Parts: sequence; C-alpha cells; structure tokens
Amino acid sequence: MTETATTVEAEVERHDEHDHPSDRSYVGVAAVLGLITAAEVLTYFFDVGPFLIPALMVMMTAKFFIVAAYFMHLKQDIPLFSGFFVGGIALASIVYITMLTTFEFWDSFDF
Amino acid sequence: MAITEEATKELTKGDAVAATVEQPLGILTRPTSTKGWKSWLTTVDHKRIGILYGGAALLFFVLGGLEALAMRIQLATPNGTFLSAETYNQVFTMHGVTMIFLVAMPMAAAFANYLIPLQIGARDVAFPRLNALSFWIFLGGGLFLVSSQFIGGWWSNAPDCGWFCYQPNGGVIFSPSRGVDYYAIGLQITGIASLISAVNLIVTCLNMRTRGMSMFRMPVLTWMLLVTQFLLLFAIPVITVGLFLLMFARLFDAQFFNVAAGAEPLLWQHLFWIFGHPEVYILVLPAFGIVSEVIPTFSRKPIFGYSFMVFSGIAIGFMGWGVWAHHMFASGLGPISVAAFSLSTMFIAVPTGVKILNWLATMWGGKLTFNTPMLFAVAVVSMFTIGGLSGVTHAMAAVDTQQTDTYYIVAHFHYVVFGGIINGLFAGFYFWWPKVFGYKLNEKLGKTNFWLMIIGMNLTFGPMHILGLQGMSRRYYTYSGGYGFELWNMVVSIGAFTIALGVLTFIINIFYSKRKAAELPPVGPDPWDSRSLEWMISSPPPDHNFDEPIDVHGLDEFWHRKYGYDDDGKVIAFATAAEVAQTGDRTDVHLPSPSYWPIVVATGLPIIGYGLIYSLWLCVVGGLFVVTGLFGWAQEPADDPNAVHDDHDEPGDDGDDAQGASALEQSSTEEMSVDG
Amino acid sequence: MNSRSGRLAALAVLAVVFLAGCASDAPLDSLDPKGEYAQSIDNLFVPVFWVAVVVFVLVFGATIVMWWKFRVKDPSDDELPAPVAGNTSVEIGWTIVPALILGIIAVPSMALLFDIRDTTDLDNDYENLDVVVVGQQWWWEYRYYFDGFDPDVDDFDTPADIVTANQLYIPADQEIPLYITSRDVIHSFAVPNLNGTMDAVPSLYSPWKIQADEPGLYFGTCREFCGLSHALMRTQVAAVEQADFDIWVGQQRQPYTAPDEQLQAFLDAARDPDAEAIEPTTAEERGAALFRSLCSSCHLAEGVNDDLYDGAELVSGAAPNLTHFSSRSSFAGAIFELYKADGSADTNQLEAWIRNPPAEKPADAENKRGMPDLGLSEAQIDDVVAFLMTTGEEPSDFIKQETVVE
Amino acid sequence: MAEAALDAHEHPETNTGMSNSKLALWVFLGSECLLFGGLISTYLLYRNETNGGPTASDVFEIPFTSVSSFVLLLSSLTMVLALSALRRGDETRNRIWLLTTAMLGAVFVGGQVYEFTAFLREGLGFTTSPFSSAFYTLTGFHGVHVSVGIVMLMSLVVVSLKGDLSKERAETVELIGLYWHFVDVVWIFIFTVVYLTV
Repeated sequence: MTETATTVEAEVERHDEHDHPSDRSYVGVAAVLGLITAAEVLTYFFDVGPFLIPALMVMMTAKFFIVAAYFMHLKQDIPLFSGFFVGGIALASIVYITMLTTFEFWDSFDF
Repeated sequence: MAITEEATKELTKGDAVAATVEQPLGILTRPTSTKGWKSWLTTVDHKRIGILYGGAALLFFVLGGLEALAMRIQLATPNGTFLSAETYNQVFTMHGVTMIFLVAMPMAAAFANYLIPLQIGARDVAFPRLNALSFWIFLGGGLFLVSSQFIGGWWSNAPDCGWFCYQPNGGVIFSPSRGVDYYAIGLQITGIASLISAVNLIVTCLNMRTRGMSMFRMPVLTWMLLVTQFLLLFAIPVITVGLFLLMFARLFDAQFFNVAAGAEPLLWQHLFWIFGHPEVYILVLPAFGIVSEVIPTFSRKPIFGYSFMVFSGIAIGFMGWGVWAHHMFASGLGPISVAAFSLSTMFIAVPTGVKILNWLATMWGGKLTFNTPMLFAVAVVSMFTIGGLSGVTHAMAAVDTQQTDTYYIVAHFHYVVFGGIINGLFAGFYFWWPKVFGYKLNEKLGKTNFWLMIIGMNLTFGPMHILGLQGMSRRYYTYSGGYGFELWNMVVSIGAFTIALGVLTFIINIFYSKRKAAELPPVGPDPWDSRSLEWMISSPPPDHNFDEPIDVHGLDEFWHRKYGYDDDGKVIAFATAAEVAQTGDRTDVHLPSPSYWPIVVATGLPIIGYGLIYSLWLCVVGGLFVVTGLFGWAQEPADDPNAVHDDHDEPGDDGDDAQGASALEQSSTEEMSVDG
Repeated sequence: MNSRSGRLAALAVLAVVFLAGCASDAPLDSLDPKGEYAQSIDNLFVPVFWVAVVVFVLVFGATIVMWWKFRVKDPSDDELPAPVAGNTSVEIGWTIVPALILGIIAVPSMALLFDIRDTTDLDNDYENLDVVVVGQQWWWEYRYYFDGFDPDVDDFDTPADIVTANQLYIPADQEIPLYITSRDVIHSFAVPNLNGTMDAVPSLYSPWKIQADEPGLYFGTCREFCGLSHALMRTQVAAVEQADFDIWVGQQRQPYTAPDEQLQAFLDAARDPDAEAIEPTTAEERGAALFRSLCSSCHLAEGVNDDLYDGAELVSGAAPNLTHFSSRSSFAGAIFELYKADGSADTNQLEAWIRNPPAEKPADAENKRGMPDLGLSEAQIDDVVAFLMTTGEEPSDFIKQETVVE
Repeated sequence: MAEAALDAHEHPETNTGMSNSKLALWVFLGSECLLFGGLISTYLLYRNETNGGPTASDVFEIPFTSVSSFVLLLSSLTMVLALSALRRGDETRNRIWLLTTAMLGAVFVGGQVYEFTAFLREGLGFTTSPFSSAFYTLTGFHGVHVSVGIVMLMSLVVVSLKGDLSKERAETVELIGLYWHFVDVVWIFIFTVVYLTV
C-alpha cells in the first residue's frame, strides 16, 4: 500500500513539475481562437481579392498551432510528440501536394 | 463465446509456484491456461503471437505458391487451356495479394513480434493485448480475402483486377463479380492489423528498451523493423483512403472513379503507389535486417559500419516516399513530374548499394561458415543486387517505357521479392529456428532446400527478363506461338516447380528435424555463437523472457560478454555462452494475462465485411462482436489481479498505466473499426 | 582454369546468351528497334545494361572470392578474425561512387526522356495530322485528323477524317504524332519496334509519337491489364511508302461503295426511306441487309448503316468501325488474320468469330463488354461474311504476308 | 541500487519518460494525418467536378457552418477544463465539463446532419458528382471521428459517476482529450480549406 501511495505522490509531483496553465489562461487561448475564427469568416464575406486564400491559410495555421501548443500541450510535452505530429503533417503535406501538382491542381487558382 | 475455466496458471514449464486461484464463472473471467490449443487463442505473449504470424504466413505462402504453379501450368505452353481467362485473372490477382499482404508482411511481423522485445531486452511489447488483436485481425482479414475463392462458387468471386486494382477497371461495370469488394474490404481489415501493430512496436522500441540499450545500441534488425513500422504507420492510411473510396464507389455508387462524371482515373494510382512504394521497403527492410544479423554471426565479425547500415535504412525509408510515381512513368504524367521521380528513383539505389557493400565488407576477412542460414543470407546479397540493378534500368523513365508492364518488370520485382525478401526470411527461419523451437533444422535438408530454391528462382525469374525484353506483357492469361515466347516460358514453368520442391523440402525439414531433435542434445541458448540479447536466454525462451533486466554497455552486448581482447588487441574468449546466459528458471515474474477479447473484436471485422457485401444485417452481428469485445476489453484490467503477483521488477509491465492503456486501446480500436 | 575465373566466364556467357536470347524471332522485341525513338531507347539501355552486368560481376565475384578465401576450412581453428567494425572513409567512398555513376547515367536519361516526350515540330509531310489512338476493351481504334486535333477542346466524338481499327497505317520515315486515350478502362499502347509504351487513360489525351524507318508491319500490344481479354488485345502498325499511304487515305475517306452496281442499288434502295424495298437475291445483298438489321446496334459502316446507327450498345459506347473492314488484314483486336500468307482471303476464322465471339476471345457480353453471340445460322454467317469481304480494297501483299505470325 | 530503485516504483520509468499509452496515442495521431490528408486531397482534386449538380458555393451556408465550427472549438476549451479540474482532484467539475464537451460535440454532429439534409434537399446527393461524394466522405468521416469521441467522453462520464475516475486516472482523460483536440484541429483545417476557400 505504501508503494501505491508513493507512486501517486510521484505522479502528482511529476504533473506539478509540468506547471499546467491555469483555467483562466485556457479561456484566454479559446478567446483568441474564437477571434481568429471570426476574422476568418469576416475575410470570407468581405472581398479581399487575391489575398483571400493566403489570409485564410495564415489564420488557419495560427489556429492550428495554438490548439496544438496549448490545448494539446505540445509546448510542454517532450519534443518527440511534436515530432510525430509535425512529421505526420509534413509528410502528408509533401506527398499530397506533390500528388495534386501532378494533376496540375494549382492551375485552377489565379495567384 | 464459450468461456472455459482452467484454474491453474502455469508461468513456466514445471512451475511449482503455479497457484490455483478460485475464480467466478462469468463474462469477465480471465482465461488462464497457457497450454493446449485453446491457450493459443487467448495468448498475449509476443513470442507465441510471433509464431502464430509465422505459421499463418507459411500457410498462405503455400496457397500463394499453388496459385503461382497454376499460372505456370497455364503459361508453360502457348494457348494453354488449364485456366480460363476469368480464372487466370483471379489467380494472378490473388497470388499478388496473398504474397504481399498475407505472406511477406506477416512473416516480417512474425520476426518483429518475436525478436524486437528480445533484442531490446524487454519482457513483452508495450501493449500485449493489442498485439494479439493485430494478429487476429490480420488472420480474419486474410481468411476473408481467401474465402472469396470459395464463396459463391469455385474461383468465381475472387478479385480479378490485379493486386494494384487500377480504376476504373476495378469498378462495378468492369468487374461485376464481388471480388473487388473482397479486395477493398479485406485489405482494409489487414491494414488495421498492420497499423495497430506498427503503433505497438514503435512504442515498444522507443519506450521499453532495457537499461543501457540506447537507440544506437539496438541491433540492425530491430532498427530495420522499426523503420518498417514507421513506413507502415504512414503508408497504411494512404491505401486505406484509396480502398475506402473504392469501397464507397462499388457499394454505394460514389463517383470517385466514374470518368464520365469527371473523376480522375489516376487518383487511385497515386493513392495506391504512395502506399505501394513504401510498401516495397516495408517488405524488404526486415529481410535486410535479418541478413545483417546472420552475416556477422557466420563471419564471426561485427557488422561493418553499423551506423551506415542504420542510416542507410532510415534513408531508404525516407526516400521511399519520394519515388512512387515511377510506377506511373507511362501513365501520362507530365514530363517534368516524370523527370523528378526518375531522378529520385535512381538515387534511392545509393543507400541500397551501401548496404550491399557493407555486407560484403562484413564478410571480408571473416571466418565464414556457409551453413543454411548463411547461404540464404549470401543469396540475398547477390540476388537482391540483380533486382536492384534491373531497377536502375527502369529508373530511366524513357527506357522504362519499353519495360513497363512486361515480364522484365515481373523479373525485376521477383528478384527483389523472392531473391531479397523470401531468401532473407528463410535465412531468418533457419537462423532463429533453434531459438524459437529449441531444435535446429536439419542441415542437409536445409542445403537441399537452399539449392532447389536458388536454382529454381533463377530458372523462374531469370528468363523473365528475356521474355520481357522480347515484349511479353504481364498479366497475359495466354500467348500465341510465333512471338518467341515458347522456350523461355517452358523454362520459367520448370523453375517454378523447382521452387515448389524447395519449399516442400523446407516443410519436410520442419517435421523431420522435430522428430530427430528428441535424439539430439539440446541446442542451448546460443547455438551459433551470436551477438544479440535473444541468445542470452534459453531456447526456447521462458515466458518471461529475461530473469533479470540486462544492463547493456554497447553494441553486441552478448558478444562482448563472451569475448574480449588480450594485450595485443587480439580477440579472446573469456566466457562461454552457458556461463553468461540466463537460466530462465525464475518463476515469480508477473506476466500479462491472456485475454478473450482480442479474438472477439477481431472476429467482428470480417463479419462486418461479409455484411457490407451480402447483407447489412450481418454488419449488425459483426458490430455486436466488436462492441462486446471492446466493452469486455475496457472492463478488464491489463493484468489479472488474481494472477500470481509477487514481483514487479520486469521492464515493460504496464503496471498502473493499465487503466490508461486499456482506455487508449479502446479508443484507438473503436476508431479503427469505424475506419474499416 | 580455376573455379573463380571459370564462374566469371560462365557469367559473361550467360549475359551474352541473355541479350542473344532476346534477338530471336520475336515481333515484339524491344531490343530490335526499327525507328529512331526505339533506337534511342535501345542506345541508352544497352550500355546501362552492361554497367549493371559489371556491377553484378563485381558483387557476385566478391562473394565467390570470399567463399574461396575466407570460408572455415579447419573447424578446429578457434581463432577469431579481427573485429573490424567499419571504416568511415571507405564507406563514404562507396556511398559517393555509386551516386556518381548514377549521376552520369542520369544525364542522358533525362535528355532522352524529354526527347521522346517532345511532340512539337515533328518532321512529317502532313502538317496538321494528328492520330488519336483509342484503347477499348479489347481492341484499338485509330482516328485520323488531318486538320489537327485539340485535346483541350475536342473529345473523341469529334468526327474524324478516318476511323479505323486494329491496323494503324502510317507513312514510313515520317514522325507521326499520336494522342493516346481510352473509352473505358486504362490500356497501354505499345509498339516496341517503334517506340516505348504510353498508357491510354480515359479522359486523358497523352501526346506520343511513333516513327518507322522502313516500310513494314510492326506488332503492338496492350501493356496495361484491362480485363478479361487483355492478352488478346493486339495491334499492328503498317508503315507504307508515302504514295501508298496517300492512296490509302483517299480510299478510307470515302464511305462504303459496293464493288458492283447491283449491290450498290440494293443498298441505296434500303437506305432510302421513300424507295421501295428490293428483295435481296445474292449472298452479299442478304449480308448487307443482315448487317443493317443486326450489326447496326453496335457497328458503324459509313454508306451502309449510318442512317440507322446511333452509338454502340456497349458500356464504352463504340465498336470497331467496319466501313473498310476488308482493307485490314486482321480483326478482333488484331488477333485473327483475314488473309493467308499467299495473299488469298481466308474467311474461316471470320466465320468462327461471327458464329460465337466469346468462344473465340473471352468477353463479358452479358455486361456489354465485347461482341455477343448473335445466334446466326450458318447461311446467315456466310452472307454477312460475303458482304464484309466487299467493304474495301485489299491491303498490300507484304502486309497480308507479315500479318501471319508463325 | 538499481534493483532497489526499480522496486520503489510500480513500474520502471520508460525510456522516453512518457507512458506507453500517451506515446502510442501520438504515434497514432501522426498516422491519422495521412488519413485525413488523403481525404482532403481527394476533395480538393474534385472540388469543381460537380457533374452538372450543385456546386460548393450553391449549397454552403457559411454562417451556419461558422457557428458549428465555433461550437466545436468551444468544446476543446471545455475539454481542457475537464482535464484541469480532474488534475486538481475536482471530480464533479470534471464530470460537468466532460458532459459539456460531449454535448457540444453532439451539437456539432447534429449541425452536420442538419447541413447534410439541407444539401440533400438542394439536390446534392452522395452519388451526384465526384465533388459530392468527396465532400460527404470527408466531412462524414470527420463526423464519425467526433461521434466516436462523444462515445468515449460519455463512457468517461459513466466511469466517473461510478466513482472510478479519480485524479490518478487523469491520463485517461488527457488521452481522450488529445484525440478530441486532434479532431478539432482537423476541423479547423476542413472549415478553412473546404468551406471558406470555395
């Protein structure tokens, strides 16, 4: 029984070391995400011409990184986890963008 | 699901501590037996699962081989009538699908399951029950695919679109039998198995190494298997997307491949080959790993250039993602795409060449014993070289237009798949057989096996180069006289039967050697004077693998415990294997308990598959299996609280992660069953 | 001679046999180029093949040497070899050397790739000629456009100047641009003597080209698995002198014209809805009537049934155009000959074909892929064949002779 | 010494210092990237292949989808709050937030079902065109992921009600949370690429 108790303590200690963000900061992160989403939708409704797609991509990427870094706490976890995630996304992007390129997919956009 | 009770739990042979535990009858009771055929259904021991993979793969190998023989009877002479066009198309498709997905992959999985934990000094894989689940899902998917040959008539419902199943030829209009449905669903099922297994083994390699076993002290085989798991991890979802689209197109009339509605027929090719090319390395890297263990042992030298071997394997793994369109040089891609893929394909030969040369350098100056495993391993070096070199000739895209879809390509990839992979796997069989089963395979029969196979394969696949350059296309169910194909086709057919004799010799050898083994002295832990940790424990290994975790101080730890250097720097033996090896008689190690649920969950998947094809009601039945299985799984702790439970010093015990683990297992499997 | 050099010699002999083995009488042989593109591919393949042979001899030779030199001859010898664990400079060396060799090979390879894919400014006397090659289960259609074909605007339903099947006529020593496509599944167009393969992908028009140095009949095949009768989907390229090609074009651009007035009058009457029908009296007339009534559901013959024909009842929507059927020396995906080597007509195989096509060539007629068994009587078969043999000028003798593969 | 150190713990430290389960989940999420990548690419390739049927701009209701995207985003917040509560040992709050997350997820899936039926009424069937097939497959596949997440969250709520979801098992909640956030991230991508760049 003492063993179990020690483990629990160790666990708690380990978690405390991580220094998890407070609920308040989570709400703040969510508010930022909400704002970016609102900005995205606004960009869609106001004609920004050729900037639409780049602007949307920037905002999407920002949202993506915020969720991954704070909600999925990749910022605190070991880099290996980020490695798997970034690796998967990078590989998927390279492979599928190459595939779409062979279909002359990008010709359909007026850059 | 009948729940049988066997109250005794035997950890090891002659286990005196085996406790009789009172257990309530009921759905949540753990299976406890570790003996008898039933225990094989519930086992979560990575070694037994490895044996199951190997056994199943061998059965499928015989099946795929019989299909090959049927094709060679048909093609031995012009205008053959042994098979009809309908049957031939199914037979060559099933030959490819079987050999790739049901033979080469699970055989590699057999080695991965059996050897990775042993080589890194772990007690089991990270998730023993998930490991069992992988196997049963694989077997269910495999049997599901094979059943297409019998259900609805003898050879009338098997897939007939080739293992690559190009669209729209695999669509309902052009392939109206249910065969392609079996293909699409069956491969999704086996894909789930590969994916779970990949996750499991990656975690095992990253997390469960024994003390001191840093990544760069892992044996080359473990490294190659790890790279393979990464390739599987990322490649399987790609084919899953393709199969998913195909299934929806066929069953629910989705428009993914309907050219008239504006679909792109090349989409399938891309998805298939983005998976398909890494798949080639998924198949070949384990064989490379095996060769990298066998050659040093029988050269009595360390592997030459360990880090080059490891990094070239990683490089192959990476570059394997950038070459897929070389399967599509003639498909009408633009010349710039073709040029880029042509270049990347040529340069993937570099890391492969490094491996070949390093193997030769390992042998150079060694003391070579040419027994059966070594012969197979050396055969890999030269036969794979042929396959690699012919590969360079069609990496040149312009030249490839004369070779693509001819027998030249068939020759090329059979030198890779048979010359490289099957020979490598056979080297592995002969090498690790004494470790796994406690007796050596007979050397005389082994050499007969080797020579029959090596001569047979060269007779079979060598002349295919000529046939291909002479213009014989692949996937022809017949050919006419007058095209110069007669002589070489006859030679090829004779070669195919020679290979079959070789495989037969192997099977005979298994039984013969087992019978003989009773009269021979036990092989001991280290029959070949080997180098890695699996040889430090008794043969066959005890259930718990290692009595004590091994402290690793460098590469080839076991060898360094047997040998050292004298003052002149000469190698001297200062301990025998028996002195160094663990006895394996410890009986108090806490083992993960067997479980019914993996096989229950796995049973559901093929039933859902049949349901999708024949009647959606069956899907409900299959779904019930899956849900029941997952529910039971989630309720069951990873370790039986009633089991003997004295000591926790073994690495790899899930311990108090158990709950988290089972929750994760639940989540991931639920998702995958949805994917499938 | 010791065993080592013996083996090396044997290997060299094997390699020679290997190349020689290819040069036997094989009409699809890719090492027997008969046009500049096939020749340039051959010129790249052969030296690289020899490089590969040398590399293999080195690797295999090294293995043999080690077997001879390093194998344990005395089992009681316990001494272990020096545990050489690697040599970085050697390893870097043999990483770079293969890369260099491949780099050297890559240069001509890239050049050739762009060369054989380049279909602009081809050297021929027909400025705007484009030939659209259409793969179909299980035969090839050739559509000639003398005013050019624009794959971005047109599709293969654009009326072509000539539509023929199975035999592609080209003038010798001229570079002919092709657009390769398909109506159903993916096929692949290969005439190894003249150029490499290009896939026929539905909805794609892949530019390609062929050229034959000399007049002759060159054999081709479908390379990509395309279903049941993939093995029986062949083709031929008839390269003829330019003057003969021009004559052929003149003939092919005309609709069907009967060789005698009586048959023509019969057909004219049959095609004119206002005219009074004439009772057929000869075999050809009965065959023509049968062709109009039965074959029109799939086959078009200009001047015979274009008034009745409205597309083939096949999943792919087309069957071979039979306007000048007997001007081709082969039929049914170029697997059967219509003429004997001596130049005389041989209708036995054609009769067998019409009697029961799926028996002659596997097809899935139930699902509208391939020609069905029409259940004709022997007399009807004779009539249809008699009519079909009136459909065109016979091909040149050399084509008839070479069509017969022995 | 080493032996003693080992005995002090329920299980030895893993090589990475992270639990097997958490590592496995990240490995699995890496794999999922390729899966969704394939479906998204298929959609992108076919986005204009409408086969005479409705186009994306004909049917998409951006305001509606924006709201449901916002709901899903919000559920990520409640998910981290649930985990945070459990780490503090506040099982009741944890349960409430888990339930809220599941409810928000359900609202999202409900919105998707509503959206699908609306599209269906406008003539965009599953088999209408490569565009429609790819659209329904991609979003449906995502919807199934969300639904699986809801089932897992509800299971957690049940476990919690039974009193078995204590502070020590926070990792289970964390893992399901990671999965949930991943599904949210995928939707961030889909919302922008599929809906907004029409």
